[in-house]
Amino acid sequence: MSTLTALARARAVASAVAQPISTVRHVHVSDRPLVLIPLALAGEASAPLAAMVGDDPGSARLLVVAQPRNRDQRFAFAAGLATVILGYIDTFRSAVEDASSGADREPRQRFADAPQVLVPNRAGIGFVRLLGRSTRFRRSDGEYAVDPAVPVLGRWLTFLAERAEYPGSCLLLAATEALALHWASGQSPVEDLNLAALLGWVDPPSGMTGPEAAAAAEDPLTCPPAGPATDPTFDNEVLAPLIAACARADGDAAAHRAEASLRAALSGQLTPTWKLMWRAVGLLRGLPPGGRVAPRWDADKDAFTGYVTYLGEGGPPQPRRDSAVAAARRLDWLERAQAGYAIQRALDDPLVMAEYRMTGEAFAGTVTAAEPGRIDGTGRRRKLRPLITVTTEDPVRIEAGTVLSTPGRPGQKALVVSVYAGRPARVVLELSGGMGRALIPVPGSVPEVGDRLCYTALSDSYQRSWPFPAREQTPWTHGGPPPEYVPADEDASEVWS
Amino acid sequence: MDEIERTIERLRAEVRRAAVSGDRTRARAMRAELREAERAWDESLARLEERPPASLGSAPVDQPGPLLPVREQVHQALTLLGTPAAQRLIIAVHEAFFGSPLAAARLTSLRRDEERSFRAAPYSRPYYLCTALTADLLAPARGLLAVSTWPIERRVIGPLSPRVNYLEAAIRVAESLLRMPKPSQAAERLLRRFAANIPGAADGARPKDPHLVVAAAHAELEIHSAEDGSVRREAAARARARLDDAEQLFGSRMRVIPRTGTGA
Amino acid sequence: MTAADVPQTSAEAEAAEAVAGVLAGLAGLATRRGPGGMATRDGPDGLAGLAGGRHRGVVVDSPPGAGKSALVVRATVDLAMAGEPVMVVAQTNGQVDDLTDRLALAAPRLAIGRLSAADYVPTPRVLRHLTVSVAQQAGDLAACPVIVATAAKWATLADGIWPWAVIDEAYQMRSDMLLRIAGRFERALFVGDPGQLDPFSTVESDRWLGLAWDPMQSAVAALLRNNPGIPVHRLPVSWRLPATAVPVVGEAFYPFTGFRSGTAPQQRRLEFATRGFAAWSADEPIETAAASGWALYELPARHTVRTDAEAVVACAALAERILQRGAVSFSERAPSGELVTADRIAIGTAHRDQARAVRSQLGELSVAGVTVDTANRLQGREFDVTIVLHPLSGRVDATAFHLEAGRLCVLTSRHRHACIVVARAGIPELLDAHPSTEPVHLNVPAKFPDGWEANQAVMAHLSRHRVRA
Amino acid sequence: MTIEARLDHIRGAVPPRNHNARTIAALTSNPGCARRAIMDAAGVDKQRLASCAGFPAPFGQSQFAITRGNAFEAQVKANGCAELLRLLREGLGLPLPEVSYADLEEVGGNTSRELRHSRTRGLLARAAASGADAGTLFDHPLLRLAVAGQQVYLEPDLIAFRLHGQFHVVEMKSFAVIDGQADGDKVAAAATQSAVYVLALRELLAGEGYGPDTVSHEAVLVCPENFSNAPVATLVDVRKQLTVLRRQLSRLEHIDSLVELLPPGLTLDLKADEAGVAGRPPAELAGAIRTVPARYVPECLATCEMCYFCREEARGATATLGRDVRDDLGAVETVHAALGLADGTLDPADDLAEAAAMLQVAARLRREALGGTA
Repeated sequence: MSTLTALARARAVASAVAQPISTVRHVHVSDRPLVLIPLALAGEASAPLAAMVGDDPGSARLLVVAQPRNRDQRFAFAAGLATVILGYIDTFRSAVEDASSGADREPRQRFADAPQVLVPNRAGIGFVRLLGRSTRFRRSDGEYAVDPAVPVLGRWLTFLAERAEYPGSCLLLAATEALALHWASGQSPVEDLNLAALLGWVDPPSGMTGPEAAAAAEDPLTCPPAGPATDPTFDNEVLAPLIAACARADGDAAAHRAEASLRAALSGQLTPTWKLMWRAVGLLRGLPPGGRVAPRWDADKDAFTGYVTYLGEGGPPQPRRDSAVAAARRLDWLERAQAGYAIQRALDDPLVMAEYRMTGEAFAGTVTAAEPGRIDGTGRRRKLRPLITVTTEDPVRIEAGTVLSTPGRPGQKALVVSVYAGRPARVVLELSGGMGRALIPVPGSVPEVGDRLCYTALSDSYQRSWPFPAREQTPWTHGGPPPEYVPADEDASEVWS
Repeated sequence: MDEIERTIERLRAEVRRAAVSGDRTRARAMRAELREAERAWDESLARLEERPPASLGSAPVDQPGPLLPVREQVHQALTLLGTPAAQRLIIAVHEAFFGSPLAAARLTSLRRDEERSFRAAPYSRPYYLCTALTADLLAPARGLLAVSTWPIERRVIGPLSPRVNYLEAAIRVAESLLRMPKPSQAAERLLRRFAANIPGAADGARPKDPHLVVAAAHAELEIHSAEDGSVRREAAARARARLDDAEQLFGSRMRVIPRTGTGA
Repeated sequence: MTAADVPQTSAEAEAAEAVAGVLAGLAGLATRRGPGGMATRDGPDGLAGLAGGRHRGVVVDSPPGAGKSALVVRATVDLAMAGEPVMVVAQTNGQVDDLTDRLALAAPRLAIGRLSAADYVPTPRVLRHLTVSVAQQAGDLAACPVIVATAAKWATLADGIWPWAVIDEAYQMRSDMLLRIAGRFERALFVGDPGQLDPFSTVESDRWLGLAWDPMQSAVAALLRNNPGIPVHRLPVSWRLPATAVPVVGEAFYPFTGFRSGTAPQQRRLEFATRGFAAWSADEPIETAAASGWALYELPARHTVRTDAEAVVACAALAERILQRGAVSFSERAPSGELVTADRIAIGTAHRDQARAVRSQLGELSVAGVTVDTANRLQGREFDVTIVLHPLSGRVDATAFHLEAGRLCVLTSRHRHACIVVARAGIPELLDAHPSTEPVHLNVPAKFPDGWEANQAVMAHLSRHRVRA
Repeated sequence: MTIEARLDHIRGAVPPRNHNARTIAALTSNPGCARRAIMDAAGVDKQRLASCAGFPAPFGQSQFAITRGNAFEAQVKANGCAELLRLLREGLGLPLPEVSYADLEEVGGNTSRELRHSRTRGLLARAAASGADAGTLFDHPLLRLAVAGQQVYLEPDLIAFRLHGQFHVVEMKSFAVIDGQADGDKVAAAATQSAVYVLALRELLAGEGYGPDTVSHEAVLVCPENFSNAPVATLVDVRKQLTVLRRQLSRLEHIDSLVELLPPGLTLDLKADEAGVAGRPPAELAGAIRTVPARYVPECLATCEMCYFCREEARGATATLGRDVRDDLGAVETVHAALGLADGTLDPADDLAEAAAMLQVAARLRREALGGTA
């Protein structure tokens, strides 16, 4: 949260409609995302009750568990979900593209595109994670055999859920979070967790204000929750009788009738959210993508390609918990990704950069003086070191000696020579790089008086990561090397009830 | 049809509103209407399919009706266990060793029926299904059924008795399993559940050997039986002295300040 | 702290004994190196806290100013003298340079290596020692029995094994950092202050909670959870904190262990060369602080932005006034008193922008040389007088950040003589209204002291030294 | 008029709502809210009140969750707590003989609370007195706790368990522990509830002359493991929760200071008829409620039955946007003021000057980036 976003929320309240907090889109939106809306049975760790899933707004697939406490029916559900999701994933495993980046690196290929799964909210991601956990260790043989597709589904769901922790990854997204990244509503972040309410603010139905739409969205009767949790009164007054009816249905016809009305009721709970999901997709598509969205999606494609290969080589399922080394390594990845993602968004989006200008870590202003031809003769050989003075209204909190750069001129460094902090503030910068080899700068390579520029210490230049010990070299301080994973009977037999 | 469908939708909504606003009376009324509408819906559908409507509450077809009256079944199970037991266990035992499952619904009223019939005509039946008695107050022990022909000692529940009964039951189950030519899955599962909670009875996740369970249970029994026995004998004596026949079977409902309490 | 070398008072004796105990423990471990240099056999019973046996490390908890650095230096020198090459690990370049300096002074003939990153510029206090050589490759320092570097630098080494590591500020090091350097040593001495700020991460993730090797916890926490037998010693005496501060800081931040003051109540005094005027509002608080060791300078209640101008001005004005009045500190070091100069005064804040605001305010008063920084950066530092902008001052409600016990502990335990806390009125009410909604995680040891409780305790004490603006 | 009498009058002509560990634990969720403190002290049925005032709370429990919870508890306690005993043996090293079991749910078929409580008291006192390590399980002990000066009974869903001279609280919850982790908020709630029981147990035993250490600050939390019904036990340290609870309970002791601020004769009575249908006009009721100051924050939406009412009342306050937002708006109280300051249409009182400066920079930066709009 920041003052800019807070102000946007205040404006949203006043103008009764959500306010933009970005000028570009920061998430990748696939041409063919898979929308997944799971419902879980109240009171259980991850007992699927139903799911609406599909990559075509026109045709939703509804999966229902008539007896959520029945183990076989749960795995039947998992198998059903597997056919949809694995089928979807498979469609991305044909087309490849060249991914050999950098002159030195040997040519490399990756899949030309990757799957993108959209769930309504963070809890939906949690459900994906748990369903993955409860299925990935299953076996298709032995006493507790399940459909061979089930453990594969489990691994993919786990892969997606783990990827969703990775800042900037878009393989698995929560609609509410994707929206909240671009719009500030006039309600609290807690209330933004409700997809319908948030969409109500962002894009109120005609004839309604944002707050009106949000209020309507809070009535579980007119607007059922987006899951995985269901509304208690629906459970008690509608679901329970229908499930009971299925249980005592006498004969195929009755069973069929009972299940039909159960499906009807659940479909009634899911369809509104299904529509909202695709509306959200439309809204996001409407935003122009930021320049660094595509490169980030490439990283997702790499991850996808990597996991396909891993599965192909028969790698074991993801462990229950990270080992000491795996944990440290993952934390390192996450922290780098976090930093990189924050900076990339700032460089892509002046409104995000404004957050840094607000805190004084960046400033934007006009060049009021320039010595493009200045030569630094102090060193052994003379160097071209132009000086420019930038005048800005921003609260500059950068000390002299800091090295800055500006989004438009990646190759050029700017050393802060002096700062006259005041309103306006004046910052004198010494430029180096990006001006050609000669002692005279290439035309246009030095900002001219009147140019408007934004300078910041942020840079997404790559910092190298230092080695971690190998798993089998886990030091004594961290419990020594962990045992290798061997699939145990319990993994496969673990009761799911 | 659509008419009914709309009614159902409307009623569902109203019931839920009533439930949220905590207006129980209204909710109850609406709920009744709703169920009625749903039944109507079901029947009309059935009529469309020219099939008899699902008779509500009827047992699923795949389960054959009980061959014996329920009290006989319970008696069977209790006799096998040889200790007072709760519904869940009785049902599990019956399913494991006598095939047919027991309808829990029928069990709930059982104890009351038995007491009524005993008070009406004492000892006119070979046995009655009665309660276990709490050792301190000789009151009916919650949820435990026993057999009238057992000595009171066996029906008394002292502080250690639940555990002792559990261990004895485990032994009996294991032994009956050994006697079976081909134990049922259910029986195996039942033994497994017992073994899991008796130290040393389960080697690994699934015990294969009933003998192990018997041995382990006996080992733990050793520790408790003496103390438990004396409590039971003392209580039984008190029961014989203080309680009339009916009370001896179905427990005293005297409103006593507990002998063991310090009082309010 | 060198006072601990020649025991005089009972406190000194006690402290010296504790240090001796640790060193004995190390010696015990050192002498029990088996073939291959692995210390794995059980220790003889006599050794302090080593009854557990089979452990390869010792932890020493040190309350503020209890001679942690002195211990690090002595342990390092002792081990090196006993012929055991030592890798010394600190967390920041500043800390590394300080240690290098102190080591070189303590053992003038000991060759010390200062291992550094490429962009490191050696500081004067490192350069002045001929026995110290600076290099970027460990290989270039092979001749040095003692090599000092930041943990981050040590983590870049892929090989080499030192029989001993001495790890300073171990509670500020993160578990994942320890994981990366632990391959470089066989046994280690971990020294740190458990009461200070925990290491933090820029990412929020629950996925490792409950694991003994959670990479986000402190190195010591990970070490102890994975090696429960490891002995933990405590330094019992604070030489920095005056007798007036020890009970407060001890009760609030070290509730289970506590510690005592190395100086008697009257040994530390603060007097002013010039008299104040009742009119001048900054005089009362500094006089209260001089007399009792504490003052709460309370501004009228108000909800403010983080950089509350009045509070900022007050902090700067107090520092200025202390200098104007020519404060003189009397202590065991200077029984006849010494002038409290600007470099002996610090102003501590919770946020960087607050520190910036105070700095520029001092600039306008043209007061130079006073240290102004956030709690994170004041860790391990020592001053005569500190002025603290209370983290909760002017806030509508508290957050985990502002409540963190370590933050307040650092801010209120840097001083040798007096601490003046500047705050808006209403903090106790704010604390009472604070909802306790923090999640609880299974198998994660509850963190003590609890920030909410610690804040209550400190405010309760400060209210006895309140001066209203 | 005594404080009790005033609270009774505020509540109106209905018996006070029973407290239980959950409601007492809830006292810590927004202790700054006088409205909630008073209603809880008076035992007002907030759910009913809110809906009669036209703002029914979004709460309710699914029968599936309830069934699951009961089934799990029943299973763990079946056959003299056979499964629980195994967990205690494995987890706490309970030795073999320590297995006696006392059911306190009823006394000789009698379920009167006084009787159950005195019996609980008796048995626990006896256990505490017996030097022998009587490792007994006490099922459903009925405890009491002083809340706002009144002794309230705690409908217990726990087992007290004594080992090595110390009582432990055993709490059964049906949320899952998966690979050693569980929902942090649910565990927190469970921990606070356990703390309530620890407090009540300590109070009871103090009455018998035993010190607080007689009851351990480590509660035993029993939950289903992973996706099965198999229970797993975890020790939870509830010291923090204990301090918080003690403090909030002691503040409720001084509820009178809050009550005195209310208009005399204030009542939240619903004027319900025999059928329980409220007869009091919602508007009038709402008016009465508003005379009790509230402190709404969005977190209330998850914890308090009055939340929708208070949220509506707080419209336009920056607090409704969340703590962080209000913070980032420089603690300015209303949205109107924040925007006024940002746009310079409202000239700031000196205590808002800094907030205004900050907001104006923010407004300018947004204008620059978005071009005129916003």
